[in-house]
Amino acid sequence: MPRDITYREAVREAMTQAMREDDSVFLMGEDVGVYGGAFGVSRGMIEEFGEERVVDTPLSEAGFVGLCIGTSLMGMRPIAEIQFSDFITHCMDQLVNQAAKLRYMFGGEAEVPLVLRTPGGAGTGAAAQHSQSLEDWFIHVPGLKVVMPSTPYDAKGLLLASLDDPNPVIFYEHKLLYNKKGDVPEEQYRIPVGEARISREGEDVTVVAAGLVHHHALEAADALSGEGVEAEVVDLRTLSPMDHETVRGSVEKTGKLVVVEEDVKTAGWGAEVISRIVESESFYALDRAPARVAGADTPIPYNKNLEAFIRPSPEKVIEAVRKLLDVKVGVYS
Amino acid sequence: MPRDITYREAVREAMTQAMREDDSVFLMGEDVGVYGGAFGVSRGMIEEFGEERVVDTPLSEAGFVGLCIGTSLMGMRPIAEIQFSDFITHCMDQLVNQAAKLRYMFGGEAEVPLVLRTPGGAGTGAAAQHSQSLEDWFIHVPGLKVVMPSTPYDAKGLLLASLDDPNPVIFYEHKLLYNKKGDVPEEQYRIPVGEARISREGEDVTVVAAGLVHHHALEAADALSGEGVEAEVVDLRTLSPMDHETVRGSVEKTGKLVVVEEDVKTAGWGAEVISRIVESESFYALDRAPARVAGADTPIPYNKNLEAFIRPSPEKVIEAVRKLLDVKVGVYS
Amino acid sequence: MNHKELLEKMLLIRAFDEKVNELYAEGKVHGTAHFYVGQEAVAVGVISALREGDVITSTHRGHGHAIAFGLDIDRMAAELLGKASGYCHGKGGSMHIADVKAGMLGANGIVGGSMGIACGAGWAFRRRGEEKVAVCFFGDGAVQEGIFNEALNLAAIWDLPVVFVCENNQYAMSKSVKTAFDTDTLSGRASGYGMPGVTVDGMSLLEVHEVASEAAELARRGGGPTLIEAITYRYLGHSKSDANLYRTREEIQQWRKRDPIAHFASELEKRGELQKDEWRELEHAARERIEEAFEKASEQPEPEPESALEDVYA
Amino acid sequence: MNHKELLEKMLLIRAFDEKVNELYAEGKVHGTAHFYVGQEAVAVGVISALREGDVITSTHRGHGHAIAFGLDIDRMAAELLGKASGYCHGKGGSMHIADVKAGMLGANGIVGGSMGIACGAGWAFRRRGEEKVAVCFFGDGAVQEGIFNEALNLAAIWDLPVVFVCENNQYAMSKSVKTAFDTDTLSGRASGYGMPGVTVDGMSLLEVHEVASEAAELARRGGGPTLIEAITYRYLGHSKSDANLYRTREEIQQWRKRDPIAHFASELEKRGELQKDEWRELEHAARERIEEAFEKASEQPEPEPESALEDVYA
Ligand SMILES: Cc1ncc(C[n+]2csc(CCOP(=O)(O)OP(=O)(O)O)c2C)c(N)n1
Ligand SMILES: Cc1ncc(C[n+]2csc(CCOP(=O)(O)OP(=O)(O)O)c2C)c(N)n1
Ligand SMILES: [Mg+2]
Ligand SMILES: [Mg+2]
Repeated sequence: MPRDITYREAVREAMTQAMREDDSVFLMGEDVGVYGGAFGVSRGMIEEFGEERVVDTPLSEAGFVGLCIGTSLMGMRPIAEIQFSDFITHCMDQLVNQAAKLRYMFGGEAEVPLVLRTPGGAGTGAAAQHSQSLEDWFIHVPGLKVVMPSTPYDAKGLLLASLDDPNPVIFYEHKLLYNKKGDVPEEQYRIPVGEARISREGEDVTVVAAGLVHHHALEAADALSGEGVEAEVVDLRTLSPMDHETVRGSVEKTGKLVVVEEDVKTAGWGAEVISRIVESESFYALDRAPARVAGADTPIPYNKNLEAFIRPSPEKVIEAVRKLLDVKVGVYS
Repeated sequence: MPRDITYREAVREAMTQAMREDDSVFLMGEDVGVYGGAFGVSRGMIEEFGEERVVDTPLSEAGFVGLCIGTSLMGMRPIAEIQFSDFITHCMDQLVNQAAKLRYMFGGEAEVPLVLRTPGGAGTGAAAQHSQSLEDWFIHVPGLKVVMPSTPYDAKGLLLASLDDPNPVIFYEHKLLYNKKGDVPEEQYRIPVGEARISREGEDVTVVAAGLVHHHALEAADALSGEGVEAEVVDLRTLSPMDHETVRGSVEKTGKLVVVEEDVKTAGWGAEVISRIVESESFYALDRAPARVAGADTPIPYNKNLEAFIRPSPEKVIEAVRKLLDVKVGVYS
Repeated sequence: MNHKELLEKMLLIRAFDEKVNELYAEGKVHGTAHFYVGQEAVAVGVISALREGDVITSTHRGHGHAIAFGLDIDRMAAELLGKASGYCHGKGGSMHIADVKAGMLGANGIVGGSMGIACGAGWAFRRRGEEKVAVCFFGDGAVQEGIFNEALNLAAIWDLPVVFVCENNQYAMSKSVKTAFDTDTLSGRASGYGMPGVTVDGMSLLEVHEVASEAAELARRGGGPTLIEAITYRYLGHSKSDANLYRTREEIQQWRKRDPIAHFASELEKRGELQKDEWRELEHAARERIEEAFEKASEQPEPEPESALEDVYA
Repeated sequence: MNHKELLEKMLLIRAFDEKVNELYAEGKVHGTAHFYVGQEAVAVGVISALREGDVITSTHRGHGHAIAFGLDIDRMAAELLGKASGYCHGKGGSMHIADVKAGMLGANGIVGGSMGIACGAGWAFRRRGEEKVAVCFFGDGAVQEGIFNEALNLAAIWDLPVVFVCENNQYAMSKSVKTAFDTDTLSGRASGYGMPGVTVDGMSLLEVHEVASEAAELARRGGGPTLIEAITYRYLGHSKSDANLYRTREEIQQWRKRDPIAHFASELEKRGELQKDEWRELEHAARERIEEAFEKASEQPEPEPESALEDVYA
């Protein structure tokens, strides 16, 4: 019997189960206590674990993330929550110059098992400073891992795996996914960090996505199926390390690649997905130019219609796939 | 008669000439005054302009960059210097959430003409926190421009153009270029922000680069010429907005693309150069899989040999081009 | 200083934010907003101490500052409704209302985000030899951020004409100042930077006005910055979604008894500057004005979707 | 506390950094380094107040802290020469020497970069109910950074067992504390966080030791953090390349007259704990020890180039 819970509850369940088992795990962030977090993810947790383990911090993103790094060097397993992923700009030094590099700079003689959870993405009308998708920055930083689950099931399994990981993991949630429901077993399970999943099989085109827009890809695939086009959808789930093998396998089968990403198109992670394909032997397996469906190269505007205009959508994915299949040019024309 | 000056002097000359002409231009940063900046770029300037226009700041990267943004809203033309580009992590909020977005969020009713100069890159044995190439982050931020000149001539012309630009510009210098000499006219001239340059013509392969590694590309091209391979070298000069047209023109001519970048390979800007080519019609003009020569996916190690091992070099460019030309597979095999 | 006009400003701010709260509750506005209700005496008290050409920076809770500074209610309402005629042409919304040319350098969605910017305005004034002042509004939450340290220090060492106004409304979202600080006042931080610090009753417009006038005067004369801590309270939730779990109903009621508008109105009555119950009429007028603004705004055209691609670069 | 051993530590630190300075001048070392010469009394005075199990965080100018904490000179020398047997196996160099297991949580190339980390160590101690202390060393320059504000506040509100030791050596690179601050002391910042602050003569090992002991004791007992400002001076340039344009030769000479080693040695002589001129012998021994360390280090093997690809992830 399926046990449907929300993405929010799945994240909470993973934290709760980890904290029950391991006293060194704790959650620290702004308003994570009685308020339950800006998006209610930790609601109820302070009642179970007390304010020493579900810790309301002052507005000091660099300070408390640094503190978490310190606890991790001392053998603890902190979970830091950054209230909106846009505010991660405040702790870039701690994440990039400290957490990501301490182990390497110390010649491998230290571990920094930190999980930093944060909700990314747009679609809430919160405008340019509360809607960004900046995960690409961290993919570009060796020493960090970047996880971005799209389903409640993956959220729980990946969060538990991230908490086991001896490395710093940036764990991207999405505001518009928090209410999404899905089947989630109550017992603990892990989904390995770094493994993509083929969420829909198909022969005609490979659509690679992650996070919220993975659902756009699936919706688009369903619609395209009505037109006789069977898309294979890959949910990356982890962005770093990137599971190139799964993408490769699919692209070599379909010969066509569309990447769907919510972040700004220019220098987004879709470019990395594409580059890994085209700079390898798989290049010769492509029979169409690959395509990206991404956020426009703009900040996120406030007005609903403007916001929708610049964001990826199932319709834009459908259009991109259609366009790609239509192309009758180049070597195959 | 050529007037050979160093890259350092070219940057200084651009600042000096702009400051002589326009009283609203000033330089602010750590140790830019009597010390002359960590790399001596502003040496002598405080003597000419005084400490109100060549301003030594406390160690407050967020504070003084924020201050510069404020002055730019008030109509001034600040130049902020971040001593090592790694410390830009401290002012990410000011650059990304403020400078880049104020104009957009305010509906176009403001301008933020800020130039932020900073030396990037490795090769000095300064290890992981003083050697990064993080320019890709800013290419991914709409509202910012990113400039990275490779020659003294371009440094001067691009800095003067950046100072004219009504938008925030991140101006990347390179520690290993400061002593490089080149012909630089004394009079003022501008090189438009956003225009690449073909620095060497060739028919066989297009090598796209920028900054220090542009010289690796040229060196490699010279060596390859001895083997009968004529590389066309494109110096991007500006990374954002990216001059795709110049790259496209060259790639459509040569059918082969190698990107040389100093930053970490994964999710570096080379991926964007490649993606723009392969997602356009130019895909069909490529007769080989494109390749990237980039920094390894590691922090920068201290030891000289280790550091050299993970960095791009002329030899690695030569090897990549050879490998690419050797490939006898795929649709053309 | 026309006292009645100041009362009207406060009433306008309150009516505006009560209306916005209502619209959110009805689901009629997109995004989120933060309400200034309860804190009106701070914005109006401080800004009434300014002169033509002075500037302010604001926060996520910025409607009060904007109205006190004289921004147009119609264009503010239009912005909240995402209209093309709004201050940001629909691109900014509540958290980014600005009128840079007029000297309102912007609301800011990042806590502490405008503290450096205010210093920059001060820097520009000083460099140009203009006797002008930049007021930097921020909450108790911003005092917890790193940039507070950097900005106050820069302003102090360079004697910048900046007045730092900390609105200590007891909470940063759910974080009470009692647990966020280990000191009784926040103005006590000032001495560590070598600048004057003063704590004032933020529910008293006249007291706020007085300390702000002194601070502005000092700054204008080249005497450098001041840190003002105004003790105040936000009556409503932090933003549209707030169950108020971190405080009690009683606490809110206690503070409401010290209401800055009622307090100022009765002061004016005592002084004979206001007829008895005249403020109820003014309140009514303010509400009408606000209703009218939102009605007009709702009839304004939406921006063209394609306009989303504009204004990224100048 | 064996005074002679403390003197030896100071001499070892000085000999180490004078040697490193020499190697750089000869172009024999890669990268850069920052010398602790002149500040020895701070590291040794503070660390001699610690107990087994206490930890420290350090800075870009970290050799002195590391040696005082008991790190192995041979492995430090090897790291500076980029050898596989160095503390970081050649990956870190001067600015990243660490021995996390021993409680030396690392030098740090980012000014202020380890202030949060020190709080984390304190947090771990408090959570585990261990009566241990984390000492956070930093310079006057770090006081200018945002994280200073955040870290001190967190430590204060949570009563973390952290001792903040600000080594005010008068300069952050070329920026003098006279122009970087508008106050006479930096310890004055402490009261703004509700923690004790004390300024001490950083050239006097015994005075430093005493205030550090008190602060450590307070922290250990659950009394929370202290901010210690140790007034000291760096004799050499900021790093290997520094023309010292921002200060005078006379100023350096004045400070050298108050040399912490000579001062402590003559104190010990007065007390009869040291024979007259015995410290010259100890100095000689320290130099020999350092020569030996660098000689041994120079014979160590280089790391394999491929090792550059390792240790990115655990
Ligand atoms: C850097 C940053 N961190 C967190 C937030 C989320 N946030 C918005 S307002 C707020 C509370 C701010 O408190 P305060 O500064 O006291 O202002 P108030 O809301 O009380 O007016 C928080 C946590 C933010 N916008 N920016
Ligand atoms: C965030 C940051 N900004 C700037 C620098 C460059 N830098 C290294 S040390 C230093 C001066 C530090 O001064 P202080 O903290 O007083 O320590 P000291 O060098 O005097 O020991 C500067 C500017 C840096 N490493 N990190
Ligand atoms: Mg508040
Ligand atoms: Mg110093």
